[in-house]
Amino acid sequence: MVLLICVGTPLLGAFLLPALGHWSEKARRWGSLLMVLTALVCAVISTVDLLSGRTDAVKILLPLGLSMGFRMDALAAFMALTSCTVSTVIVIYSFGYMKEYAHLNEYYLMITFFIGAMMGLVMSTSLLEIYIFWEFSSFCCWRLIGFYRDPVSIRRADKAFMVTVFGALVMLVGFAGIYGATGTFDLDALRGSQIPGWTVGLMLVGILSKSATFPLHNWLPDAGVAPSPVTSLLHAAVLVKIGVFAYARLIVLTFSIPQIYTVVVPVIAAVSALISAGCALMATDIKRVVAYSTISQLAFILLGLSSGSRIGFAGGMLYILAHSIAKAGLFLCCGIVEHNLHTKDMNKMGGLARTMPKTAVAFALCALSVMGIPPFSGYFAKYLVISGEVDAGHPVIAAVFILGAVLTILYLVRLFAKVFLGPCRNPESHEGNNQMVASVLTLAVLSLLLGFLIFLPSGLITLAMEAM
Amino acid sequence: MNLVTVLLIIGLLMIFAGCWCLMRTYHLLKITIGIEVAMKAVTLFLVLAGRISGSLALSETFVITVMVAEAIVAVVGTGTAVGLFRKYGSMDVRNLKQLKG
Amino acid sequence: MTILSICAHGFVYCPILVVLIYNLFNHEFARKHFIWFAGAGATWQILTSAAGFFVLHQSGQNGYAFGALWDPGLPGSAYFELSGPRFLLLLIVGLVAFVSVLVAHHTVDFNRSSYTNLLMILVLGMNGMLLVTDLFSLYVFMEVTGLCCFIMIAMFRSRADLEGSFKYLILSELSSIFILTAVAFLMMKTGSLRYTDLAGLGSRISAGSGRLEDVLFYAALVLLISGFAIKTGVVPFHSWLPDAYQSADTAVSILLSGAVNKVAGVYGLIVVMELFGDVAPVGKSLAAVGIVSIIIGALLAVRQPHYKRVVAYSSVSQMGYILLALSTGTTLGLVAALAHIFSHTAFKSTLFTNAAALQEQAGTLELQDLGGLENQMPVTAFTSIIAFLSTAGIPPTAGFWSKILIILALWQAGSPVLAAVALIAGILSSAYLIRLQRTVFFGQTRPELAGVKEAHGSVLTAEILLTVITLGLGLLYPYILMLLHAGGIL
Amino acid sequence: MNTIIYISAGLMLIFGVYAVMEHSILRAAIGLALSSASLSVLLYVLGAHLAAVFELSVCSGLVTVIFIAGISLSHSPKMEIQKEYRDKERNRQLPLVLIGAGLLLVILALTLQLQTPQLGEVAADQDVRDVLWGNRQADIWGQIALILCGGVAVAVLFREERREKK
Repeated sequence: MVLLICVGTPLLGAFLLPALGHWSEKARRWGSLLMVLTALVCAVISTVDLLSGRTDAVKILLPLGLSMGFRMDALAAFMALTSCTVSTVIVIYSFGYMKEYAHLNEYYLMITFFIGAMMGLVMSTSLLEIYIFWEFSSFCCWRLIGFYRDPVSIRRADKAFMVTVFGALVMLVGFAGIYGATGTFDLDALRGSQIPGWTVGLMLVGILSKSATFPLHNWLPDAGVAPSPVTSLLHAAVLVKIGVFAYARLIVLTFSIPQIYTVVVPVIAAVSALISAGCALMATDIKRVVAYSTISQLAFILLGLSSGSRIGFAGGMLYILAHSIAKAGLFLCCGIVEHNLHTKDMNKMGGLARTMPKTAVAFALCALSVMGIPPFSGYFAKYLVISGEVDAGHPVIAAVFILGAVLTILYLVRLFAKVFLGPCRNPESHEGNNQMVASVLTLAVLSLLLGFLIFLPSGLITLAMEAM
Repeated sequence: MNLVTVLLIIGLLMIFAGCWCLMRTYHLLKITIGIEVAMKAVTLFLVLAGRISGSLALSETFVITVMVAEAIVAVVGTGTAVGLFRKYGSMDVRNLKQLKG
Repeated sequence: MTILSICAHGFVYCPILVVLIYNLFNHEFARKHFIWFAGAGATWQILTSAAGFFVLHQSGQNGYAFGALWDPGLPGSAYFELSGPRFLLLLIVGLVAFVSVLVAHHTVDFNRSSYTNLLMILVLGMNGMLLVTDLFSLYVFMEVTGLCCFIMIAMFRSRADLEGSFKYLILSELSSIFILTAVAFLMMKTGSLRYTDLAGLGSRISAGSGRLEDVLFYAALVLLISGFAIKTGVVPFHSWLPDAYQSADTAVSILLSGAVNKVAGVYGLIVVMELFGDVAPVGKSLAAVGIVSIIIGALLAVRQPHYKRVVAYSSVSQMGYILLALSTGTTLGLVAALAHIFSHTAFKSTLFTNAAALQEQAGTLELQDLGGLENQMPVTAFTSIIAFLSTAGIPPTAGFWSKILIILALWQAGSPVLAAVALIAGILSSAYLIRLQRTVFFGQTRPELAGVKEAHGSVLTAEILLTVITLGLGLLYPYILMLLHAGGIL
Repeated sequence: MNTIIYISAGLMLIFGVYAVMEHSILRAAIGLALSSASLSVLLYVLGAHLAAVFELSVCSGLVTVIFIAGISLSHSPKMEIQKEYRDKERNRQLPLVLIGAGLLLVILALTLQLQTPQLGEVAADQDVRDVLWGNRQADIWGQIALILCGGVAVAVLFREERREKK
C-alpha cells in the first residue's frame, strides 16, 4: 500500500496540477511539492520497514509471464531516497526560478510525473514495467527539454527523445529475447537465470543511451537548453540515473551474464570518461561543461557497478548518491548565474564571487565533492570505485580512471576560476532569490555532511550487496 | 489442349488485356472499359468453374450478382470520369497531378 | 425473438432501415438533422455488437447463424453467422461510423443527405463482409464497401476528391478482379465457396499431383492475398492509399482508415489465414509484405508535406504490423492482430479527427503553414500526443500493448528477427510523428495563426472520446489479458 | 457444339482487345458490347441460360448505355484528341504482348501435361431461381445494397454542380 501511494501520488496526482494551476499559482506549486514529499515520506517508511527486516511488495499476476508489481528492496530504497531528496530540493528551487514563464502547468505536471515514473521504475518487478516507466521518463524529458519552445530547444528535445526511445526499443528487443529464452518478464522468476549474451548487448544499448554514455552521449550536453531546474533534474536526480540503475538492477543483480561484459563495459566507461572530460575542458558554455562532467562521472558509476567486485558495486552506489547531490547543486548554481546574467558563455563572466558569494561557496563545495577531494562524499565513492576495479584485476582501466579524475579536477577548477574568480565583469549581478540560494546551500552542505556521515547510507548499500 | 484449357487461356489473356488497359491507358473512360473487359473473363471463369465442379446453378447465381456489381462499377467509374471532365475539360489521366507527396 | 436474434438481424436490417426512413423526410429537414439518423444507426451498431457479444458469451455457443430474408435451412446455403472475433470488428465499424458522423457534422456541408445514405450502406457492406460465411458473398459485400467509398470520396467534387476517388477505384477494381478470379479457381476444385467447405483445402492439395485444379489453387492463393493486400494498402500495393486519404473529406478519411481498410482488407486476409493458413507460403508472404510495408511506409511518411498524407503513410506502416501478427497463424497472433486493429482504429481516428479540427480552425493542413498550435488548441494537441504515443507503441497507451502482443506472438512463432525489426521500426514511427508534432503543435506559434481557436462541439467530443479509449485501454489491458486468459483464449 | 464455343470465345477475346486498343471511345464501348454479346452466346452454349440473358441485357445493354451516357456528357475538345492519340501508340504493343503471353501459356500447358478436368454434365435438378432465392440470401442482400449504391451514385455523381464547394 505504501508503495502504491509512493508511486501513484506523483504519477496520477500530477494530472491534478494543471487544474490546481487554473485555480491558483500557489496551490500548484505547493501541490507539486506535497506530492514529491509524499513520495519521499512513503519511501522513508518503506525503507524503515526494509531495515527492520520486512519487505513491502504488491503484485498482480498476469498470464504469459506479464505479471507486474512493485517491491522495495535495498537498491530500490537507496535509489528512491536519493532521487526523492534531490527532487524535493529541485522543486523548491524551481519555485523561484520558474516564476515568469508560460507553460508552467505543463512544467509542474511533467516534473511531478517524472519523479513518479522514477519511483515506479526503481520499484518495478518486471522487465516490461521497467520499459513502461523508462518510456514515461523519455516522454517527460521530451516535453521538458523543449520547454522554451524555440526551434533549437525543440530540435534538441526531439533528439533526446529519439535517442532515448531508440535505446529503449533496442533494450526491449533484448527483453523480448530474454522472454523468448525464459518465457517470462518477471524479475523474481528471472533471478540468477542464464541469458544469451546478445540480449545483454541490446540492453546495454538502452542503458548507455539513457545514461548518456559514449557513444550515445550526444543528446545530454544539447539538453542544456532546458531551464536549469530541468537540466538538474535530468542530470542529477532522475533521468541519467535510470540507466545506471537499470544496469545495477538487471545486469548485476538479476542475471548472470557472460564473462566478457566485465571487461567490455569498463572499457566503454573508460572511453566515455576520457572523451567527455576532454570535451568539458574545451567547452565554453557553463552548462555544457557541467553536462560533460556528468557524462564523465556516470562512466565512473558504470565502472563501479560493472567491475564485478563488491567493493566496486558499493562504490558505484555511493557514487550515485554523492553525484546526485553534488551535480544537482552545480546545475542549480549555474541556473542562478544564468538567470542573473542571461548568458551561458563563461568568457563573458568573471569575478562573480564578489557579487554572489553564497552561490560561489555552494558551487565550490559541490565541485569539490565531484572532484573527489576528501572529506567530501565524492572522495569515498571515487576511492571505492577505483579500488574495486583494481580488486577485479583491471589495473590499467583503473589507471585510466585516475587520469579521468585528474581531468575532472582540471576542468572544474577552470570553470570555477573563470566564472567566480578574477576581475569582476558583471558588477550589476546579484544573488538569486531566497528559495534558490537556500536550495543550493542545502545541497552543498549535504554533500559535505555526507562525507562525515558516510556510515548512514552504508546500511542500505550492505543490504544491496548481499543480494549480489 | 482440351476445351477447358483453351477457355482458361483465352480468359487469362482477356484479363491481361483489361489490366493492361487499367495500367497503361490515358483515357479515363477507357480505363473503366478495361475493368469491364477483365470482368468478362471472370464471368467466363465462374461459369466454367460451375460446369467443372457440377454446380452450374450456383455459379450462375454468382454470375448474375457479378453483373449487377459490374454495372454499378461502370456507373461510378463513368460518373467520376465525367466529374473529372467537368473540372479539367478533358479525360486525360495525365492531368491528375493534384495529389503528390 | 431473442435478444441475440434482434442484435444479429439488426446488423443487416438496421442500416437499410435507416436509409429508408431517412429518405422519407423532406430534403431540408434531412439535411439539418442528419446527425440524429446516422448517429442512431452507429449507436445501434455499437450497442448491439457489445450486447450480442455478451449474450452469445453467456449462452456458451460458438456462433449464431441466421438468414437475411428467411431461415437458413437449405443445405449449402450462404447465411450470416455471428461469432467471436467478428464482434470486435463490428464494434469498430460502429465506433468509426459514430466518430465519422461527429466529424461530418462540422466538415460535411452541402451533401449531408448523400453522406448519410452512403454511410449507412457502407456500414451494411462492412457488416455483410464480417457476417457472411461464403467467399463469394464476401466479395459482394466488399464491392458494396468499395463502391460506397469511391462515391463518398468523389461526392465533394473538387479536383483532388475526384482524382483520389478514381485512383482508388482503379486499384480497388483490380483487386476485385483478382479476388473473383481466385474465387472461380477455388470453385473449380470444390464446387462450393462456403468457409466450411474451403477450410483445410490446403491439406488436400499436393503441389506435385499434376492436376490443373491444384495448380490453380496456388494461383488462387496468390491472387487472394494480393487482392486483399491491395485493399489493405500495404507496400507494394499502397499507391492509392495516401491519395485517397488525403483527398477525401476528413469524415470520410476516418471511415477509410478506421474501418474500411481493416474490414475490406485485413479481415479478408484473416479469412484467408483461417482457411488456408496451413499452407506454409501464405504466412510467409504475409510476413514479407508486412515487414516491408512497416519500414517503407514509415520511411515515406517522414517526408510528406501534408498532415493527412503523413497519417496515411503511417496507416501503411501500421497495417504492416497487423499483417505480421496475422502471419504467425497462432491464436496469440490473431489476438494481437485484433488488438492492434482496435488500437489502430482509436489512434488513427484521433489523428484524423485532429486533422478535421486543424482544417476547420487553422484552415490548412499543409505542414509548412502550421506551427505552435498547442497554446491555441490545447485539447487537440494533447489528444494528438496520446495518439502519437500509441502509434509509436509507447506506454501507457493501447498501441503499446498491442505491439507487445505482436512481438510476443512473433517470438513464440519462432521468428525473432522479424520481431526485432518490427520493434526497432517503432523508432521510424516516432520519427515521423515527432516531426508532425514539431511542425504542428510543439514550438512557437506562427504570428498568422495567433487567432486560431480550439475546436469545439462534436469534433472536440470525438477527440476526447477516442483519447479516453486509447488511454483507458492502455491502463485496462492487464485486466483484459486476465479475462482472455480466464476465457481460455490465451 | 465445341466449334461454337471456340468461335464465340475467340470473338470475345478479339472484341475485348479491340475495345482496349480502339482510341475512339464510342467504338471501344461498342467493342465491349460485342464482346459481351459473344460471351452471352458462350454462356448459353455452356448451359448457363439465365446468366446468358442477363449478360446480354445488363452487360451488353445497360453498361453500354452508361458508357454512351458518359461519352455524351463529355465531348473532348479537338486539341485534346491529339493528346489522346498517345493511347493508340501505347496500345499498339498489346497484340504482340498478348500473342507472346498466349504462346507462353500454350507452351506451359503443353509441357506441364496437367491433368485437366472435363466439363461436367449440367445437373437437371438444380434450378437457378431456387438456388438464388433459397441459398443465396446474403448475395441478394448485397445486391440490394449495390443497387442502392448505384442509385446514390447516379444522383450524386452525374448531377450538374449547382452549389460550389465552399
